[in-house]
Amino acid sequence: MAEYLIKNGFVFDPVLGIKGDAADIAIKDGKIVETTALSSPKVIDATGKTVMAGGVDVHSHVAGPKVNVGRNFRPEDKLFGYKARSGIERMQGGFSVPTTIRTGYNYARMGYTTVMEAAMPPLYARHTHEEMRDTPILDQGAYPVFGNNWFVLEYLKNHEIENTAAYIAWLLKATKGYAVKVVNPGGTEAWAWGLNCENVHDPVPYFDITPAQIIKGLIEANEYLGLPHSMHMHANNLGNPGNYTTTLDSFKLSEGIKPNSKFGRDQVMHHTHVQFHSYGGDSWANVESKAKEIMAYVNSHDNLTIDMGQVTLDETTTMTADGPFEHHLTELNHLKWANVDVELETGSGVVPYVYSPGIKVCAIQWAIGLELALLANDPMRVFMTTDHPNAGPFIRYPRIMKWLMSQEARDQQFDAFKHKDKVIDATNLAGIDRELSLYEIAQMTRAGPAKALGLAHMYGGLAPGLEADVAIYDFNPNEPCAPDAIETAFGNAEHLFKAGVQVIRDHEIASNGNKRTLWVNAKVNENPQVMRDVKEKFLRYYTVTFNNYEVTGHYLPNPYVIEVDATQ
Amino acid sequence: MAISVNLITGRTIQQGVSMEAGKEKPAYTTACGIIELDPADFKKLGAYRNTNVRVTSKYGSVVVKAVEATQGPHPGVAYIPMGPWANMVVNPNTYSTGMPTFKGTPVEVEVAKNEPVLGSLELVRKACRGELA
Amino acid sequence: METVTLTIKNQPGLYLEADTITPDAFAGKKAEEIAGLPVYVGRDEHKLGEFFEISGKAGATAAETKIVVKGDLSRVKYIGMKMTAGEIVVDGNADMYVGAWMQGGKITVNGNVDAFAGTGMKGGELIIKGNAGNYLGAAYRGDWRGMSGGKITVAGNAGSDLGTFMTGGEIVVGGDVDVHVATHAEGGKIVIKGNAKSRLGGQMVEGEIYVFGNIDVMMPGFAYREDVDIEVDGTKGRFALYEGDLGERHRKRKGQTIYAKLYQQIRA
Amino acid sequence: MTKTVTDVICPFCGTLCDDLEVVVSDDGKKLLEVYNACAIGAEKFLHSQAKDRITRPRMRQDDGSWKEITYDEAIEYTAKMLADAKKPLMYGWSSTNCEAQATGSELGEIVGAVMDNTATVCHGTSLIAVQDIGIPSCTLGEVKNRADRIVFWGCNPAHAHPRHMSRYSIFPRGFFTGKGHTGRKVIVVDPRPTDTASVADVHLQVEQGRDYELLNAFRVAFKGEKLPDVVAGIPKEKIYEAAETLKSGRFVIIFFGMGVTQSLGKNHNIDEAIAVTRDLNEYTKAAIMPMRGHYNVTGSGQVWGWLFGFPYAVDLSRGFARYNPGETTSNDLLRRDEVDAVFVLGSDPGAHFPFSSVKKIYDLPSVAIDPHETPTTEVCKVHVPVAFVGVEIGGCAYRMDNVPIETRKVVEPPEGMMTDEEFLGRVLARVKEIKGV
Repeated sequence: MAEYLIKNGFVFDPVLGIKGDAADIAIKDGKIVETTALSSPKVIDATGKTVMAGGVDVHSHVAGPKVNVGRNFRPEDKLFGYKARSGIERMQGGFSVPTTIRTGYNYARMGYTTVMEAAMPPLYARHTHEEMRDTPILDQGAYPVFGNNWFVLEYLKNHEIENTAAYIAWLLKATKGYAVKVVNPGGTEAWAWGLNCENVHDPVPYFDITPAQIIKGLIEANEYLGLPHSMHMHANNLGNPGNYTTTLDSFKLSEGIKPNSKFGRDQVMHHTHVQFHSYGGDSWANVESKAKEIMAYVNSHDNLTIDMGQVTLDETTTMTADGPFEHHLTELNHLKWANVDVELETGSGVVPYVYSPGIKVCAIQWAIGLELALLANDPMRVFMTTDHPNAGPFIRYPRIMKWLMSQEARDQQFDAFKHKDKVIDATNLAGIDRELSLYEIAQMTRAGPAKALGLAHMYGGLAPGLEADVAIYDFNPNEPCAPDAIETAFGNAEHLFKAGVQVIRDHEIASNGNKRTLWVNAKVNENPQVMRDVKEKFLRYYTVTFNNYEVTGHYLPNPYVIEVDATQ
Repeated sequence: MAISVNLITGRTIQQGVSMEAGKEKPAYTTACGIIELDPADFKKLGAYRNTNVRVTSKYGSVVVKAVEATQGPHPGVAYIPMGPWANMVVNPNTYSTGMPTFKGTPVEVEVAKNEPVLGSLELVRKACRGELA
Repeated sequence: METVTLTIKNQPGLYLEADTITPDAFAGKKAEEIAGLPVYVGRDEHKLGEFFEISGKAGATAAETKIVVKGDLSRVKYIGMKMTAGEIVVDGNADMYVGAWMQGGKITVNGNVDAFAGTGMKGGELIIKGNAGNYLGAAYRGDWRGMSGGKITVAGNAGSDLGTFMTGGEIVVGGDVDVHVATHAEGGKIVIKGNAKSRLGGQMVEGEIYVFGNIDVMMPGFAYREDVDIEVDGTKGRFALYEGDLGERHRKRKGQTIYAKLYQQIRA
Repeated sequence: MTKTVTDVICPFCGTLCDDLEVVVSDDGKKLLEVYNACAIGAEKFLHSQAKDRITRPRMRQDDGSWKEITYDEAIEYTAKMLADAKKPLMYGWSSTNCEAQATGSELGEIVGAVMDNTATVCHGTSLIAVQDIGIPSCTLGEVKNRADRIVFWGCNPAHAHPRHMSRYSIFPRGFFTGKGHTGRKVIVVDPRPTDTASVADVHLQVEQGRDYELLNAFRVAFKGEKLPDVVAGIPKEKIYEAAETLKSGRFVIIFFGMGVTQSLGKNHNIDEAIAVTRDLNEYTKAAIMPMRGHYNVTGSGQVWGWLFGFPYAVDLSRGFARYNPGETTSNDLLRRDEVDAVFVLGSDPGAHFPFSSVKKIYDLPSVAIDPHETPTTEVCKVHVPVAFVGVEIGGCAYRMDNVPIETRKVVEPPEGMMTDEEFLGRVLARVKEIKGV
């Protein structure tokens, strides 16, 4: 493999603690190495430019059944937005739900190299893997959903942590999954009867268990296994005025639980798209930001990480395993609604949504997301996301950077709101003058998410031994610039290396890379009871046979297995 | 004399089985080269069961064997299993949706005792070459 | 206003995709430059001048540009697509997407057009002297925002799916229409001077349909309310007013449910 | 000696039964018996063993006769045809696996083809409806475990999806449906008293082509508004009663088929049926599902979805993907002379398109890839027989509820036969050579 020396760039790297000093980064055999280890490298002059590790997205809906529903049922999302094939670049289409090809390229163009698919319905795992296989460049993993799974509900009703853990280990292997995802625990099962669980104590119909028991039990099972990532949480009551209390109740279920993982993470719960969970008020008329209250809790509890779910003020496509929420949304906006309930496991819904700057609530949502990041004491625990494509398409990350790094940019946006004054009244953002540094951005987009995923040994930094995922941006951090220059530069990486392969050269896609699929193989003690339960459920209630369930072989042409030993 | 009926097409289990066994085989013609008519329509037509008939629409014409409806009664509605015979006469208008109007084509049915029901390959080949009567 | 005249000289082997035939694309260009604009046949890119004799020149802006297209254009798609201003006269039949997504200006077709004319139209005027195909003034697939402004006038008949997902603007059809009129519409006005078949106003939320002739089958979701005397497109008369679609969702204004309205002329 | 392969997936219809057992000879070369399949599925497996099977490509001669050619010659003809065409139609893609669909997609991308699958004459109009109004749906297991109200609207699974009723819908006992069919109410809407209707509690014999009106009447009835005395041949009392039956269910599922997708109104019929389902979710839980017919037609819609963004009728001719049924759909393209070559794989338009379209295929350069001899192979210039997907080669397929299942190879193809994926891969390589990409 070619050697590269990226010379004299302004480096921002939380792992090495470099805060914009000029430094050289060396690449050899796919890894970052000491500069002395190179013999005859290709030299890239990064003088006057910004150098960072490849971005890591902890939560994005980019592959799998509901994403493809979003594509296939929104031809209008692709109208006039296509890019023709040229050279090694294949054809690309779609705005809020891009094709897999465009997903890979557009992440790369922003300097991102690792993207985790946030919700994989286990029965559809093959589909998710097929899409990830056809997403170029990026390393990816997918989180199977557990929070409404019948096995989990039945085991945790009696607090059977060991059985839950054995089942998780089996399902991760069967689906080639990466982490334990929980979406509206109990609520999606309730939705199979047209109902919901609106708070952590709202019992799940028939199963005689509460969301609180599911949440706590899954955290404990996750730590029993010592998985790389923590339990990954989407709480009940998403998107409703006054829901911040449910969010705090959910956070509190992690109290007193310590991480048990050799992968270096400090949290036991990652709560995703917290913007959607930080609403005060009791109706859309008086909804207000509770980001302060939420961040006061996050800032004082080290065993918790969150991501933003930043609203970008675009027309987009919402999609979530939170089935009842999507039904609620389509009742509000009357736009087309797709729903898929998945036997024994989960559900999902998809609805287009227009976040208009002319609508007060949308502007309040915009402010709340930014407040979460700007009120964070520790940027290593608060990550940038749009919950793509729910709050907006991921291609807006550079715009979010702009808003986070520039009060002027935020003021410009405030001025563009139709209900500016009401928005200011309902939020805290206008009173916040913090402007994040590129170092803090690197924490929120690289080192932080990599650590939370248990992947700090591979991604998120530029220390020797890490994967050679390196982005070079045409941006001089030491020169004054208009806010829009931030968006332009970080949306259009000049060079990008993925595992040592130059995938972008002079702003153009230069290689389709060697994408890998990460999954976690957790070994547990043999558990005949769980295997008996699994086989019985397949025989009686599933519509595919046990032998046709596991994802194998060519669905993961380039797998990267993370081994966990949880045998005792 | 000819009768007018509303033609629909679709699957039958015999159509499926014979199609999978080979569309070049006579069984496929037996299963699909037919028109299912209601007893009331047979009466109007004045024909015995299992008589060859000519089915004609605005879009084409085909000879098939008239049989009694297996899933009736449905007076005024006739049924030809999906396949090349039905497709000689169905309404190809898609109304700009891509979908031809396979169901709901007005057709005339008349007795054609002495005309043969062609096999699927022969039917399509001859029609393409303009060799059909 | 300057005029550019295009006369088709070579018919395309397949179909010609000519979304560059708009005042916006021509504005500020001389005939030679216009001849160099790209058009497509299948996967091959060609120049407009390979298919058309081009004379005259464009005005400085779209608004100051008139285009006259002559000859048999029944294999030419996208004439006037997305135009914002100016004028196009098509002297003959044209294929699909005439005036699709147009925002302003005026198109006159002295012949027939095929399907999808005026798709997603936002403004301007589209006049068809002959017949129109299916999906006139309808939304693009999947879009809930169909025709939202402007006016379409058809002297002859129109096909199926007239004004699907219409939210505003006006369509007047001099002759008959095929099935499905104003499906899913949430606004706008459709006048049918001839006869209609069935499925008028299915899933319609709001908006108005006027029919001068017969309706073969009325939607069960439309209920007769009263007879009214009104004037429609210059014709005064007595109309039976139906409201619907009773099965569909509707907004309320001041406590009153707002239905879509279907008026059918009562003939002695 | 023989051996039995279990958990075999049936490659006939979208029901994708995965519990078949197939007995093969010890050397894996002969398929002997098929268990658990319906009559059609069993026949599909057994047909692979036909003695008169065509095993080598053939080309139509000027005198109308066939001449055997080599795979290399067939690849050359196909590659040249596609590379020369300005806008070839590449149709079919249903009786094949997702791997071949992906390879075919790349080929289509390079030659600027219009890619269309059998949905175009099947559930394409359902896909249009879903784009207009969405679709609340579920997996078939949800039906089995929860549904107590089953509607078959314009579909006849007794003939088209023979094991559907026993595996998923009417008869199975599931988690919350321990009583099986006695706990369910079944409504069939069909202009004929079909064999499916004969096992239903209620049959509404709708006037053919008036489904849209009847569906609209259900919505009016849900809201308690007044109906005309008779709608679509059904007295209003029966409509109110059926509407009440649905509203009173705990979990309603509506299955629909060609009776609505191919009748007057087409996509609008589905659109209104989906609206009925949406409405029912105001009162109870309801889902709706198309009875996808053709083996892996669903899969090709998925593959094209993630690669191009559209489930069928994808026009790649300009180097990017466009979509508009009515323009980019096979029968419109053929009728309007919009394409200049036709490539068919995994389908039989010769049997299943209106004849006016078949004649257009006959008039154009054309290649058919199909294990069978069919009306399509009869009208094409070159016929390339291939291994049976789902019998002689595995790969991914999607069930009617979009659940992906890895199908199984149970028996060896005849000596020297190519698979779809191999053939497409070879054509792709040759096209790349010709075009220098």
